[in-house]
Amino acid sequence: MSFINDFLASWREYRRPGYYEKFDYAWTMSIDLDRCTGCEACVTACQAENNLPIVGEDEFAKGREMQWIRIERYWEGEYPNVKLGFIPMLCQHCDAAPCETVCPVSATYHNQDGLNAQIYNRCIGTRSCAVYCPYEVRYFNYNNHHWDAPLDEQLNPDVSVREKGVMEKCTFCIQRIRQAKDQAKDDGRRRVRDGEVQPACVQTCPAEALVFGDRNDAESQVSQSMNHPRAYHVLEELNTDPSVVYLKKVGSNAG
Amino acid sequence: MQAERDISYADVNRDVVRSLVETGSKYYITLAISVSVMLACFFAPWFYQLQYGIGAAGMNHPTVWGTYLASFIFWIGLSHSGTLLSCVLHITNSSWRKAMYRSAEAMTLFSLMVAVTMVMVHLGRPWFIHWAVPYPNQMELWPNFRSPLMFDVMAITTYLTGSTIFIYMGTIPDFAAVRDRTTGWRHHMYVLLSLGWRGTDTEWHRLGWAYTFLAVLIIPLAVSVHSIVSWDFALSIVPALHQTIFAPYFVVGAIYSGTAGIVTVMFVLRKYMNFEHYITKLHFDNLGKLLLVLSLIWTYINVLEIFTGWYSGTSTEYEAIRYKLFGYYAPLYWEMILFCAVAPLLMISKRFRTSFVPMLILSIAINIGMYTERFLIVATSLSRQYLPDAWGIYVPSLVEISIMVGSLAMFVTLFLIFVKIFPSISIYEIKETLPEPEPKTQSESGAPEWQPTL
Amino acid sequence: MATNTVGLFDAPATALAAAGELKGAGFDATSIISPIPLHGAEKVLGEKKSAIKRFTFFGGLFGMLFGFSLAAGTAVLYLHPTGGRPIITLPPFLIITYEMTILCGILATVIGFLVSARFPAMRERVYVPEAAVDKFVVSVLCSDDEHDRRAEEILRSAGAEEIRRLREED
Amino acid sequence: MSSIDRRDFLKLVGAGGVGTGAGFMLRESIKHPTQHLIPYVIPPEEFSPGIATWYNTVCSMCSAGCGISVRTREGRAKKIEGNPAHPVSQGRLCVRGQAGLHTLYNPDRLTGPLLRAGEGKPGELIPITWDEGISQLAERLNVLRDDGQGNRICFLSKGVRGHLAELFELFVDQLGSSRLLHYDFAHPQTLYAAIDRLFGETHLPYYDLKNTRFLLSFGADYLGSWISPVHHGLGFGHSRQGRDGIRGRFVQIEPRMSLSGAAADEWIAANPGTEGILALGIGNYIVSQGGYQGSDREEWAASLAAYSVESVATQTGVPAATIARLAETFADTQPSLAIGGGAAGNYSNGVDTLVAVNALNYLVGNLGREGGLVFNPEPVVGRGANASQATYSTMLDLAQDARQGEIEILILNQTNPVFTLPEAAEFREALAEIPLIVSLSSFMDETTSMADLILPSHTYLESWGDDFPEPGVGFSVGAISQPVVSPLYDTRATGDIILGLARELGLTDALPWSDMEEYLQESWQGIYARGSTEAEGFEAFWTDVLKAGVWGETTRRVAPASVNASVIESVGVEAPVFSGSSDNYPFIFHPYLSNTLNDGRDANLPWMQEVPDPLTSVVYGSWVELNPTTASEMGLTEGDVVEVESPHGKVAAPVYVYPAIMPNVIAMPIGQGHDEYGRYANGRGVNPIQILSPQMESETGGLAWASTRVRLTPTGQRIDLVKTGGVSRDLGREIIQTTESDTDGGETASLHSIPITVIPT
Repeated sequence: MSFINDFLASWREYRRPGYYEKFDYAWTMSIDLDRCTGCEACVTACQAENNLPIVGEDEFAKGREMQWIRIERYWEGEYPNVKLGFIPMLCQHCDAAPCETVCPVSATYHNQDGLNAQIYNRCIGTRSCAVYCPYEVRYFNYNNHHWDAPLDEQLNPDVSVREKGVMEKCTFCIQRIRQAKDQAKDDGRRRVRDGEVQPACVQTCPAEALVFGDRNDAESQVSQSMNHPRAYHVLEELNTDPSVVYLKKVGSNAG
Repeated sequence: MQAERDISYADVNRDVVRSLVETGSKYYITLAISVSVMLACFFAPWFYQLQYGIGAAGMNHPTVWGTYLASFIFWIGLSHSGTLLSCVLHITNSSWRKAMYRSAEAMTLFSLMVAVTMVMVHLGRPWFIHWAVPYPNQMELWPNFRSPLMFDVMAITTYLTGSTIFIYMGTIPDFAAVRDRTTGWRHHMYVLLSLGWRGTDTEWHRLGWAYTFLAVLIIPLAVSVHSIVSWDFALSIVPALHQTIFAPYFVVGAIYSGTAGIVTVMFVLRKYMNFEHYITKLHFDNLGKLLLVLSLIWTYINVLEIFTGWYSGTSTEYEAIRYKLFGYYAPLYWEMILFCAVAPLLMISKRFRTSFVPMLILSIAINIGMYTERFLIVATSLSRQYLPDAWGIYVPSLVEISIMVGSLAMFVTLFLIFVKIFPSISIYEIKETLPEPEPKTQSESGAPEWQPTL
Repeated sequence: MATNTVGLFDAPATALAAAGELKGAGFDATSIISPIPLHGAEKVLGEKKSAIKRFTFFGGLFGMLFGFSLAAGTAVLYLHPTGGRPIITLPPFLIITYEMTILCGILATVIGFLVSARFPAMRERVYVPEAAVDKFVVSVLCSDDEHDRRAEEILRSAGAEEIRRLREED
Repeated sequence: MSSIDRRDFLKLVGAGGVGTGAGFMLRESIKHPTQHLIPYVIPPEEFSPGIATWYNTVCSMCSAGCGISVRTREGRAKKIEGNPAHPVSQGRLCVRGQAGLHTLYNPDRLTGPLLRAGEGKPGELIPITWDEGISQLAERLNVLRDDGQGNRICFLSKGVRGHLAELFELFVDQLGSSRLLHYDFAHPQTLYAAIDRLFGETHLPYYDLKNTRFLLSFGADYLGSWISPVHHGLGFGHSRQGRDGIRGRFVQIEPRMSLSGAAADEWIAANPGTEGILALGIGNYIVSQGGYQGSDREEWAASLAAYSVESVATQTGVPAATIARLAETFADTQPSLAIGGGAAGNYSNGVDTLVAVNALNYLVGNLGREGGLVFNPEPVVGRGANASQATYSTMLDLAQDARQGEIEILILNQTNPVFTLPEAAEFREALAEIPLIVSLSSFMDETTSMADLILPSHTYLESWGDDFPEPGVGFSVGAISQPVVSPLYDTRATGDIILGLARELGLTDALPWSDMEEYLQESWQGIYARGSTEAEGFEAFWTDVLKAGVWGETTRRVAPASVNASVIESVGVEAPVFSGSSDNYPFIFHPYLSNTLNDGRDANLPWMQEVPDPLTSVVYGSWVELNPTTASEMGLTEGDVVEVESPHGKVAAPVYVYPAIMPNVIAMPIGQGHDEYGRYANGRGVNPIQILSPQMESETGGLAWASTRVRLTPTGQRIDLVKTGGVSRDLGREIIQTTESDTDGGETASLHSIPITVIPT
């Protein structure tokens, strides 16, 4: 009867929701809205790091900007008691990501780093993931993009250049994560140290509003952020279980 | 029953074979036009789009789905009354089905084909569409069976297979009948298609059983297909799409638009293929009643949608409904209500139901309305999601509109080819509705007016 | 060498009657070729049993198992966790199962139909083209001339307007 | 073997039965786009392919002087990041700093020396060699120099610091000219003047945002464009949430909400030009009721008597209660800090305003302490950034001299006065009178397009240099700028051009260095000699500085604690003077420096064109910001094109209805409106500087760019603004959540926060 036992054991294993406990890392970003100044440095840093194309005015006017991280702005109140809040919006790397389940070709899935990974080569461009994403942080290549020479010299060789018909999105700078993991391995360490890896947006943020790390590590900065009383998730009611945690703005936004 | 008294079995054969063999210049002109429109409006812009990217269409960041997907749902929906209606009526033994089911099923088939083409058009990289098919390969590619789009792939494949088999199986005796009256390449084609059908009691018995089993299998399949298409939307968490009512809503809408489509096709067949004797007021009357009921159900679900949106009390649902009713696309919404909820009420009158031209106009209006419905489902919901700062507006580009028109031409082309290959009304089932021949004396029986070619 | 004697009738009623008589006279290999399915045929020629339903049933059953193992089995082989769902995710996989059940059911039904009705026909068989129009034909297999004659007699007396002798390829 | 290879096979398939569509699909599915990622065929030794090399250098995208680290791969710069060791940027970088790569790799760069052919101005520019260029220019310079007419040579540069500025001074001095001018539109000269008057300091102090608990900012967009945005951002973040139990509060006073206003806890709109009056009102309250105990209380009371809270409230439009509250908080929350700049320093009363603002720091004892205003040490090199800065009136004088034929040669270095001076200055016309204009610009721009000889400079990522941030961070900081890539084109470093000219002119006695690197090495001997290093020997020191990317001395200066009585007496702010009558021109025009385009110099960088404006999300264009009330009164909605007309010109741009601007103010971003600045900048938007009135700040003679009045005329046209933002209201969706207190985390429960149980699947 060991066959049945084996079957039941693996059945239980594969029927377990989440399935992520075994993963080594759970990369997480925390964004302190009380620090964010809305300066957009993260946007350009991301463009520089990840070979995001310049779409041009016409394409931009059609609403086809390619910015994996964007600053959303929400006004509250009317003049003179008016306040403006900024919120950086990027792929939330949800543990219960709606985008992952909908892809018919498994081009997006949850990888061993707990990231919501997008395999460009595999994408056939149904764009359903973008529909399913409530944060609207998936960007589609509506055409092939062109870099006026020599702007193409700037392209990061560690990141691919995506072709038309492919969906793309924030990767938490997976190339940097990989590099940090390699480094950790070379140094004979089992784990990447907190703060050792920073995505481009986190790295550049002048107000240090963005913090990146591993929430499996209880000592890490992001773990502390997640347990902070100000921590919340955007659109928490959707139960997407995001890996981006926001820290509330302090003070009434309505000023 | 509904056919005129003086139609004999031989008349049926003659009329149907005539419709296949005798081809007027009008037909060729129509075919030429529809083929040219298909090439110019569908394939040319599509090749342009393949070269340029999906950017040739008007889709953008919040609204990543557009008319292509709306067309896809529309065509899938149109496919829903043919085979489904035919099966239901077959099982319930409604004899009025018999004059129209063949072309209705053909409609299913072709609209499914056009729908599949729309998927190709919709995809960013259609040249990799085979990656959505589960076949073993070295690339470690495997489709994701958790995806509603994979459900689509499976369901549409099944539906297309099932519908093709169903229409084919029901036509085997007719192929045999036509086989005997044709010559040349047509004859050879029908010899192959008829599989050697003779019409023995055993064959009829087997066909009867197989046909009924197929009908029984296809009814739940057809219902599942459009439910699954609705889940492409309803399984997302987009406000106004994430609704439990969506599956029945889509199924009803599909049957609704499909039935209206049948009315259109019936009118055309009746008028241009000279089937006045077979397709009669009775069909229009019955289809009219069906349409009326469907329109009422459809309206009811639409009202429910507004009600739940309002009653939900959440900003997202409320905004989605408000935007649909009064936002940028509001004129389209009210056009849809006019065409699909108000105008069909005319069919309360029997006089209206039995007048051919008004029914044609209404059926076309309903399908325009139903196309609008699909467009609105995509456009209004996607452009008004959770994060207001990411809202946008979607306007179809010329390429999209052209492909929409071209897909209609593709459907017409397929249908035109169909009516010259398939007996577009069922010979043997029409005969079943005729009074049984009385025995005659031997002397009255004449020699057949044509020579068998077997 | 066996031949078939066929009689052409104008009306289904007379054809059925003729078939009944032949059957009564011991002609077991009697069949009716008709332009429409004749609902009285079974009464005359005896109940027919069809294996199609078994094909459909087992086809469906196979489809169900195949569908589920296709979805669940390969999900275990290609471990791609998505959306926080378990690797074996029942609701979607049941939909796949459902579709595969129907698909295999349909295909099996077709195969059942082809097998049980012996399609496609690879050789010429007894056929009367008029039967596709408006004639109702009773065909009977006769092993020798004696049988032929008797069959012809019965058919004529039942009102056949024409009698033909046809040979079937082996 | 078969002679059909794969390509032929595909051709056959494509041409054969498969047909166009399938052939196309096949082509798409097999093609492998290649990128030329490895530019070196034989790489230099220090590169190993696949391994990134980082170089520390200095950012030159604005005048903040952040230290940066540039990541290079295979000899190409890939990414700029802040240098963590540099105290100004501390590893961080702003949006413009990131875009430095687009300066380097800009497709519109000038690729080699150009000479205008033929007689007359609209001649064609033809490529020449560097030798020709240098010798021709040297010849012309030599003639004037020998004649003792050196003063007919003018050297006009963008603001530069460090040894390059020294080099310019030496060179211009050697030519016998006194016309060395630096011109930047946004140079805070009024702040220099105010600090000078108030504290007798010729250099800007360091405002310690990091440790302050309460910041009152009068018009200074410290997070966007004012002085050192990255460093201020760091301070802002730390002050807000970097300390346990202490959260800094920020108040912004300005007529139109800037980036800093949006980030602040409170945004207060005071009537334009009355910021200084408001500051004095606060000062009055502190002195009279806030318990100011200084020995000079009497003097202050006398000087501020005219600024009672009530009268200030009337003048500024800020309620008296608010003024009192601000004053109390400012005095009670220690350390607090008051800063002023931006538009507040560029009305007719700019210097007075900034004196008033900075005086507040004195009144609550913020001078020289952590979280307050810290005085910087003397510049390590040269006379500081303000020394050669041209004011508007200086530029007018230059234009006047040019018109009178007193300028024969104008050498331009990376500055674009034609764009950044109002039309009223008629600078373009004046330039046309100059016989020889030489531009050292890396890019064609509006001013360079008038040049007769173009000797294009390297970008900052290709050249040697150094920078000493001013204001520093309370102590002396310097950094060496080193080339991170080999030059892309036939260009030369600015310093090398100067040294080349000097050689050609025979000035090797005064300027003996062969190139900039050598000059720097020699000059940095002096810094080494200051002894603030542990390095053994200069070579080690030099290498250390290059590696670390920064050098610094952490000793701080002891601050002067008092303000002269005569200065106290002089404190006072006149009502601002606006150009144009309020009847004809009902709106006050508020141009502001764009967060991304600076004063327009970054408009040719595609990233900067495409990054949304933080506050409006608009890209690729200009817009006119209107208060919603004003807009609805005028029947205008977003996208309606209006003509903005001042007494000195008009521009047309679409309306953006902006919720946080005073009803009588209209605002426009500076930066767009180029017509000779490359493919990314040309023909986009309009330049609001054009229509500014030549109103000058009364003390410095700087352009009072915030004191123009305008009127609006709808044109009836509409343009859809290109922007990312949809509806920037959250409609009760609680996307940005707030909490009243930093610690309890309590928030009101809402419908959205009710957890929904996930049904297991």
